[in-house]
Amino acid sequence: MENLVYIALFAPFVGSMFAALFGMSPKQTFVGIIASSLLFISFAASAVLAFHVYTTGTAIHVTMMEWISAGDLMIPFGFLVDQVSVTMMTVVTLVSTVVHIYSIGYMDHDKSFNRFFSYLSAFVFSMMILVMSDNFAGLFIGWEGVGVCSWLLIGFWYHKEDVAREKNPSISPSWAANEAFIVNRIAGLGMLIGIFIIYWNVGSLQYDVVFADLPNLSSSVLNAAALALFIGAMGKSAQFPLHTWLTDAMEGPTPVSALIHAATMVTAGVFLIIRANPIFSMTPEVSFFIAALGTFVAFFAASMALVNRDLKRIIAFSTLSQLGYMFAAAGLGAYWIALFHLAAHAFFKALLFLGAGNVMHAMDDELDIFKMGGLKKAMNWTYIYMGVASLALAGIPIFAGFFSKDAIIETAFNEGTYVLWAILVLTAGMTAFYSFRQVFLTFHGAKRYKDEIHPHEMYKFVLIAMAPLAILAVIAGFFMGGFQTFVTKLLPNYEMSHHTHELIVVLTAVVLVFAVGGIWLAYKKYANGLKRDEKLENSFLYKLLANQYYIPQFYEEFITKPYAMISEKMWKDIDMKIVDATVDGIAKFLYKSGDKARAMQTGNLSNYLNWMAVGGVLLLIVAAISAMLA
Amino acid sequence: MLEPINVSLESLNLITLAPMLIAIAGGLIILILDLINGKLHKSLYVMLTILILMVDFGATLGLNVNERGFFDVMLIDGISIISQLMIIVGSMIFIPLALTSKRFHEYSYPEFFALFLFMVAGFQFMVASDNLILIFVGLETASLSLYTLIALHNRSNSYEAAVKYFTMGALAAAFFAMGSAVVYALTGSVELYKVAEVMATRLNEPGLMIAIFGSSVLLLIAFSFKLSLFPFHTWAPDVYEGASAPLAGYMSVVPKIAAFVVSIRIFGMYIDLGVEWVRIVILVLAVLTMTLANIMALVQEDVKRMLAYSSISHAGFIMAALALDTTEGTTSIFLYYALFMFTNLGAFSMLWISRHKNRRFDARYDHPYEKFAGFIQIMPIGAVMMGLFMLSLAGVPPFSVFWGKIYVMQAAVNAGYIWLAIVMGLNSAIAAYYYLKLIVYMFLMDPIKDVDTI
Amino acid sequence: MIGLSHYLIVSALIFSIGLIGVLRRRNLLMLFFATEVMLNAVNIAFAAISHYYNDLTGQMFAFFIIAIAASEVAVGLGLLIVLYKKYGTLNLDDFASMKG
Amino acid sequence: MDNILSILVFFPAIAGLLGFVVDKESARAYGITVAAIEFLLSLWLWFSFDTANAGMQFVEMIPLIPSFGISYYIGVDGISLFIILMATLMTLIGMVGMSTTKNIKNMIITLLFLEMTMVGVFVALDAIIFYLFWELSLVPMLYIIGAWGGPLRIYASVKFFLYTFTGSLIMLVGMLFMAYIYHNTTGIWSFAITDWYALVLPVNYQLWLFVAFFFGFAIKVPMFPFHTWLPYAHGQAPTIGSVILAAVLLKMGTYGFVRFSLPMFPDASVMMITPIAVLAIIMIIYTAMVAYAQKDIKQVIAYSSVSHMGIIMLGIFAMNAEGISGSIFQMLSHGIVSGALFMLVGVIYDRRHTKLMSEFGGLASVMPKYAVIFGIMLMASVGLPLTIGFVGEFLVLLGFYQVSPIMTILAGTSIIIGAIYMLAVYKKSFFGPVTNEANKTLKDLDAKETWSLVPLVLIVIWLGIYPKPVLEPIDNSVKAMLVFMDKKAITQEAKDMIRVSKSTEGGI
Amino acid sequence: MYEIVAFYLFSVLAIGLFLVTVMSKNVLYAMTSLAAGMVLISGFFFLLGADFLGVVQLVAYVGAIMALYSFAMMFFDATRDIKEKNTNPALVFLLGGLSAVVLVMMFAAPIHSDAIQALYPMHEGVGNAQDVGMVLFTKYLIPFEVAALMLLVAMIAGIILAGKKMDQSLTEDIGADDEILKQKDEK
Repeated sequence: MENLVYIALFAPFVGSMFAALFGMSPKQTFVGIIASSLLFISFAASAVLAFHVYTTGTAIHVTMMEWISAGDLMIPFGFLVDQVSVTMMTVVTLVSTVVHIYSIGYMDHDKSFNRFFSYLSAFVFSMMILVMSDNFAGLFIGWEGVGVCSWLLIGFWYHKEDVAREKNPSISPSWAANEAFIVNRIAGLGMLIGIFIIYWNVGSLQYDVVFADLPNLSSSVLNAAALALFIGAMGKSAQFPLHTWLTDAMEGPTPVSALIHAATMVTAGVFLIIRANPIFSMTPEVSFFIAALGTFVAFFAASMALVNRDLKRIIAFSTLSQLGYMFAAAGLGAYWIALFHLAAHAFFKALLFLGAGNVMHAMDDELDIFKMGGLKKAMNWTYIYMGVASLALAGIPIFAGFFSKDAIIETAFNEGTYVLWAILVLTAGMTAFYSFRQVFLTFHGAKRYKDEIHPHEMYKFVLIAMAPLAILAVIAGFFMGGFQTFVTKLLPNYEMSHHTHELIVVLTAVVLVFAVGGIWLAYKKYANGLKRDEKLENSFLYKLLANQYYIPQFYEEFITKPYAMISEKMWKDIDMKIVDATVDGIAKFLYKSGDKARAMQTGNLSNYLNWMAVGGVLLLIVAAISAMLA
Repeated sequence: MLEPINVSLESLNLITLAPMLIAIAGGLIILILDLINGKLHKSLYVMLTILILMVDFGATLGLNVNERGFFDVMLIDGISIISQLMIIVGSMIFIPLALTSKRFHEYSYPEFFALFLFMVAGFQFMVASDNLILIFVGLETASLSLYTLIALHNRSNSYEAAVKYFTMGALAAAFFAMGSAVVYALTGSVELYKVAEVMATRLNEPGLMIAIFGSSVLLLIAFSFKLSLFPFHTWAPDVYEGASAPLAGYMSVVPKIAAFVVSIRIFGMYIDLGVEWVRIVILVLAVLTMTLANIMALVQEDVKRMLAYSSISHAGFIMAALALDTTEGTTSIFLYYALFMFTNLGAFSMLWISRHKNRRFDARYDHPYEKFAGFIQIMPIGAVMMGLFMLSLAGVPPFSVFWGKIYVMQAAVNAGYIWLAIVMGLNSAIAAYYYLKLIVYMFLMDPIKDVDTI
Repeated sequence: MIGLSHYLIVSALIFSIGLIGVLRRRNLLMLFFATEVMLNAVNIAFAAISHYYNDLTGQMFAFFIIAIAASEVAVGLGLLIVLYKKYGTLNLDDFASMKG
Repeated sequence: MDNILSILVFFPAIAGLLGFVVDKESARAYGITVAAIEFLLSLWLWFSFDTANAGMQFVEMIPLIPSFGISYYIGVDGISLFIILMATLMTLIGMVGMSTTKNIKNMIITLLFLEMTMVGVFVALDAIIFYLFWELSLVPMLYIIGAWGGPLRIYASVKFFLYTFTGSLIMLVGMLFMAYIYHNTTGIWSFAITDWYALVLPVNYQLWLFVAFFFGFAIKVPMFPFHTWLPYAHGQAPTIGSVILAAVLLKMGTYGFVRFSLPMFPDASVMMITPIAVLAIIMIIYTAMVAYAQKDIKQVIAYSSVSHMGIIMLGIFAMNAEGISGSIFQMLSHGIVSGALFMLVGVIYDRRHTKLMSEFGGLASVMPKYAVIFGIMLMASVGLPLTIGFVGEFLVLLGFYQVSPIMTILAGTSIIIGAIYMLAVYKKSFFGPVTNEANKTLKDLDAKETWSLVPLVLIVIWLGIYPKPVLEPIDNSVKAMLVFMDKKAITQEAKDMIRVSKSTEGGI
Repeated sequence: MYEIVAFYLFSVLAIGLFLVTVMSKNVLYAMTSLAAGMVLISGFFFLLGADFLGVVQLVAYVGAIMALYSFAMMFFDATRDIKEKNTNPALVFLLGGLSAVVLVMMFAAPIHSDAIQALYPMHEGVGNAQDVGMVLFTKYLIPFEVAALMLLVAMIAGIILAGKKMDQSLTEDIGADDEILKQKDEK
């Protein structure tokens, strides 16, 4: 079994290195194929491991080697395959495999095809380290590793020029990449602080040691640790106020968005909360804060998705919103539900993105849904895929999202946090609306795109590759019960109270009403083509939402620009004019006084004699005075 | 009627006089040789001088420590032997530079070498006595020779230099005489060991402090002039500039060694007697000297003048060590000066070697910095040597003056004067700039093209 | 009765006069005169101290000072002559080519 | 080979002297060969080094001035071993990658002398020998900056020299005072550092001495506000000069703190934690921001050096094994990474004769190999896990967290603002379209450059993944030092603050 | 009594004459008053019983030195009034006055002490010259000989400085360099 662990972990790494070998050569299809096959091997190994864990119920723990040891600190490269990590592994490798195969088609015409696979596989490897590590430092390796891969992949088309924010809200791929990296670093700092707190209070970073020692810690330490870790999670999972990078990250190639910015990396924050659940379950205040923030983000992101015109950004906002759901669940203590939603979301969101990729591919990289319409005929399969994914997202029964999201909303009700519940329900309606707004605007109605664009369906093998996701998006929900028994061996079980159980039909109905209502509204407005409402579009609220509450502008005006200005000032005014000038000033002062002192050296003997006499007489006077004082 | 005095020859201890007599005899031999044959080449005299100095050196080495001779006028103690040896070695390093193939006026005189030997004898008398009369006479013998040697370089600058030096020297002599008079009035003696005895008994007499302080001040003025302490240093840069380069180097070392020895004897006596005031005054003068000379050296355009100021600054350094009046302090003075002697003479010699007869680079200066631009390309070995001398002067380890510096600073620290050590350190840092400036010119700049160089 | 102090004070006054001469004179020859005055002042002091202490050392010192003064004059005048030949003047203000 | 240290010190110097004879055309090959032999010798030193022994090894002692207690006393422990290795490595790599052609022979000889002084500083166990090499290292560096530098080279080199010289003179006074106290206490003159360790000083003496040494070391590090010589020196120096300056010379300062200040003045060091940490944090944040404002790539890296040195300073004063070991590891990591970055800037400077970011853009398309290596070094510089940069930074911050969480959070911002300026450089120079015509025809790395950079990349990754061979000896020595400091400290606060590792709690 | 009168007379006259020396614009006046002042000083010496010193003063100073000065004066043709831009008189007299005050303060101190033993006492009934000779040729023989050397130095210095050979400077004459060097230059 240990070998399987290593195979699952290192197969993507081998793929990445293999692709990197060809990184600077022109496109080689076999690179993509080999990378994908290695990913599949990884998936297979993960699946076997999952089966093993499922059947035996025991975790596999391997320690590869020592990494850092200094003082009392000892960090090994240790990997832990238990119920939680194996779930993540399976989801990650599955989605990754699909995305890899998809990319062979999608990146077909890109000259950096090989490089892309190298990055993509490297990302999977980092993600695997993140989920499999048996300690916080290892988690941090993966954490930063996925960050850097995300940087590379968002900035994949680095050669694109910077443009004004009005033209492209993300300015350029490289800008978006840097933004993502830097925001994640802010979170990384939080995470590091969390690690430090844990180390200095426990003396180890191994999960098992830490969790075993938690009862000995004071609540303030726990709160601090939980908060710091959550700050880490906020960055990676793009929670408010560190959320802006995620939509900008859509500058990357669409498979990247599907894999990293929907299915896997962004859920790392949720994973962290789930992984460290012993800490969070001991800190109810922090947990509640997480839930509240998650709920807020769910609503907040959904609101922005309502009016957005960018195909990928809408999906990105929906990702944000769904992450909010997950946090809400995790914060309320329903860790397994959060994990389940995470998995289900991975499937349908990846599908949605890949579908969007198909559309982009067909539309020559056009993303504005106002300039689409009527693609149903040309892209039937894509339409179906996206429809299924949207249904799942909207939480329509049978589909995966229904089970998981409904459970979260019920949890909110069950915990007595009715405000949260209400917001989540409302958000569910909004989710349904914007998902279908997008579907209808893209596929229904009359064509609004330019004539020179000839939409065409994606390659067959790509569509086939997407099928597993579609199937899972439909059926995943049925495994909820099994999943619960599987993961709750490790995670605390969460059951609805009796009261909630009684009301479950009502609650489900309420959610459903909202969901269906949303879809209906979207159908009414958009199914028959786009009717633009100038008045609405000029309204304050609409503009506020379209501009993402002006938060990016706010950041630019109040953080980015002042930072640059202060830096400039520090350099030119402080460093050059004060610090350095002081040093030079001392030198200049000495030099100038040398020049002044030089004046005594007139060359005239008479002056010299005067100096001598002055000196002599002064000394005599001093002698006389001091003698009299003595 | 006075009784005739019977003095046995042994009790005179004439051996104590041997070194000086050798030098004087040597000078006379040179004069006589010149009388016999006036056309002898200077190389003869150079070699003769070196030989005489070697004999002198040997005779000095043969002296026994802690002896007095000739009615106690001569004093041969450790200090006097060491300083005589240093004086002779310094002279021996200096004199071969006369062999230069360029003809300079002074070397056409055999008297130059005779005067030089008389001067050495004068310095030796100065350091080998604690009698103020002999010190005075020795000092004047040496000084008068030195004035003449400077003037013999025979150009307007050297006359100007000689006259400036002479006139200020005369004034200093007057102060020295007045100081001696006060000392004599206080103690009835001009022999320092006796002075110390008597003064110790008179220290507590009321109203006398002013005379004691006054005597020290008057003597201090005279020696501050010799040692070029602020504000009595004004002659130094001009005289160094006017004199030929080797003589300037010589002046920065050998006469100062003699003056330091006398200062150690005189002011050490005061400090030993418990006149703390003298120490403070010397320290203040020393600190002022090193600092002011340093900042004035910063702005010089001429290397020789810069070296002149740097020599002043180094003298300040040493004077501070002198004020400590500890064994370590005194030892460090000699160590410092021994190391400084080689370095500074070396540096001035490099100027001498690179000397042009006409001023090609500057209307006024012989050795402006520009002249040394790109020296490494013109004269690589010379440049490297000059660079080493500069680094040594700057106190960069492991070159010689560094060791002197740490000894002096250690002496200051040991005596409890940490602030002084810090001031010394900071001054060394300032000083590094102007030494570095020459290195920068020599190594980092390109030669000036349109002037023909060496 | 004339005491030691009387002589010493006269000596001090003459010394100061010499100093004044050194300070104000710009002619080299006149400057030399002033230094002679100072040395002579010291001689008075030595002779007086010698007298009052009934000790000969002072007279010795004075004697040597006279010798020194004589030598100085010889060298000084030699320098004066070469200087005069070169510059044609003895005014201190006229030879200040080395400065700074 | 008990005298391998002496060989290490003097081999390059003798080779440098002999180098005068070597023909100009062959000077480069000669230099590389000598540096390679020196590096192999240092590797040998490593292999024969007993990693389990925390004390001084290969000790040699020859009295020089016995009456004054000065002796030629050298040795290595885990703390200095790897800095020596880095010094020899960076000299070799710098020579291999060197593109200077003007006066190449002088350059080679100067570098060999510089190598002697660098190795000398890190092996010296006698304060005067230490000071000797310390000051002597200024001279070759002055020449390198001044003779091969940019337009302001003379200003920069003189500033570098005088600034450091001034600081070290104050340090010299401190050393002399220390010797004096030692003499007063024991009656023996000694400048041996190990002897000085044994001396327990009253707290006020410790404080004064600490301050005196501080000036010497802080200017070399360079700590805020004494850092302004550094951008000039780096900005003007030729590539090889910057590489060695950043990689090795700056480490002398931080090494000095570890070698002198901590074990000699444990109480004063503990008392000075807050002031130094404040300075270090200012250094970290302030210079990182200043770096962001730079227009010149090399200046960015120069200021980033200051910022990273702040991290190292912080770690040294963490007073626990995690922080100090991390700090020493960070010295190595910064040496290699910033050395490599300076070499990379040199590569582009050789091609375009400008270092301004505005002149570039889109280099990644034109010079992919270059971009990859730059990217790896950038990631190492910002402390990405599994690169060399992370280990040290992580340990330092971890270690200092024990001292002050708030200050650690402030210092931790370095991982954010460090990323900001480095990514800005990368974006401005490597990303975007190729706008400048002159950049369209740039050649990618040639063999010489590749061969000098690839070893560094390998080290960056190797030590990022498996730092143990290096970290373990360092950690052993550091733990031993902490035990020693803990025993030596006289005030209770110091004893409380100095945190002895659990494994060594009972003493070594 | 006559001692007191003589003292004050000599003092006033000497001070007056020396003042003339330092203040006069005419070299001749200055020199003459200097000579006269020196004569008066020898008067002090006689007054103080230092007969030998008095004679030496007259012979050496008034005779030799003043003669030298006279020759010099003639050489420089300085019989006319000299034009001097004297140093600021305020400074001069301030410094001179201050030095006088301090020195007078010093000498007014009870400097005389009866406790001091004469090391080389004068002998009753022995002539001053004899006394002086005795000390000079025993104790101070070395200084005496050195003084002789000093006078030799002064003589040589006087001769060569005033000599004709000084008129043409080899230092500034580039053509005066050795033949070898010239050949080198030609190559």
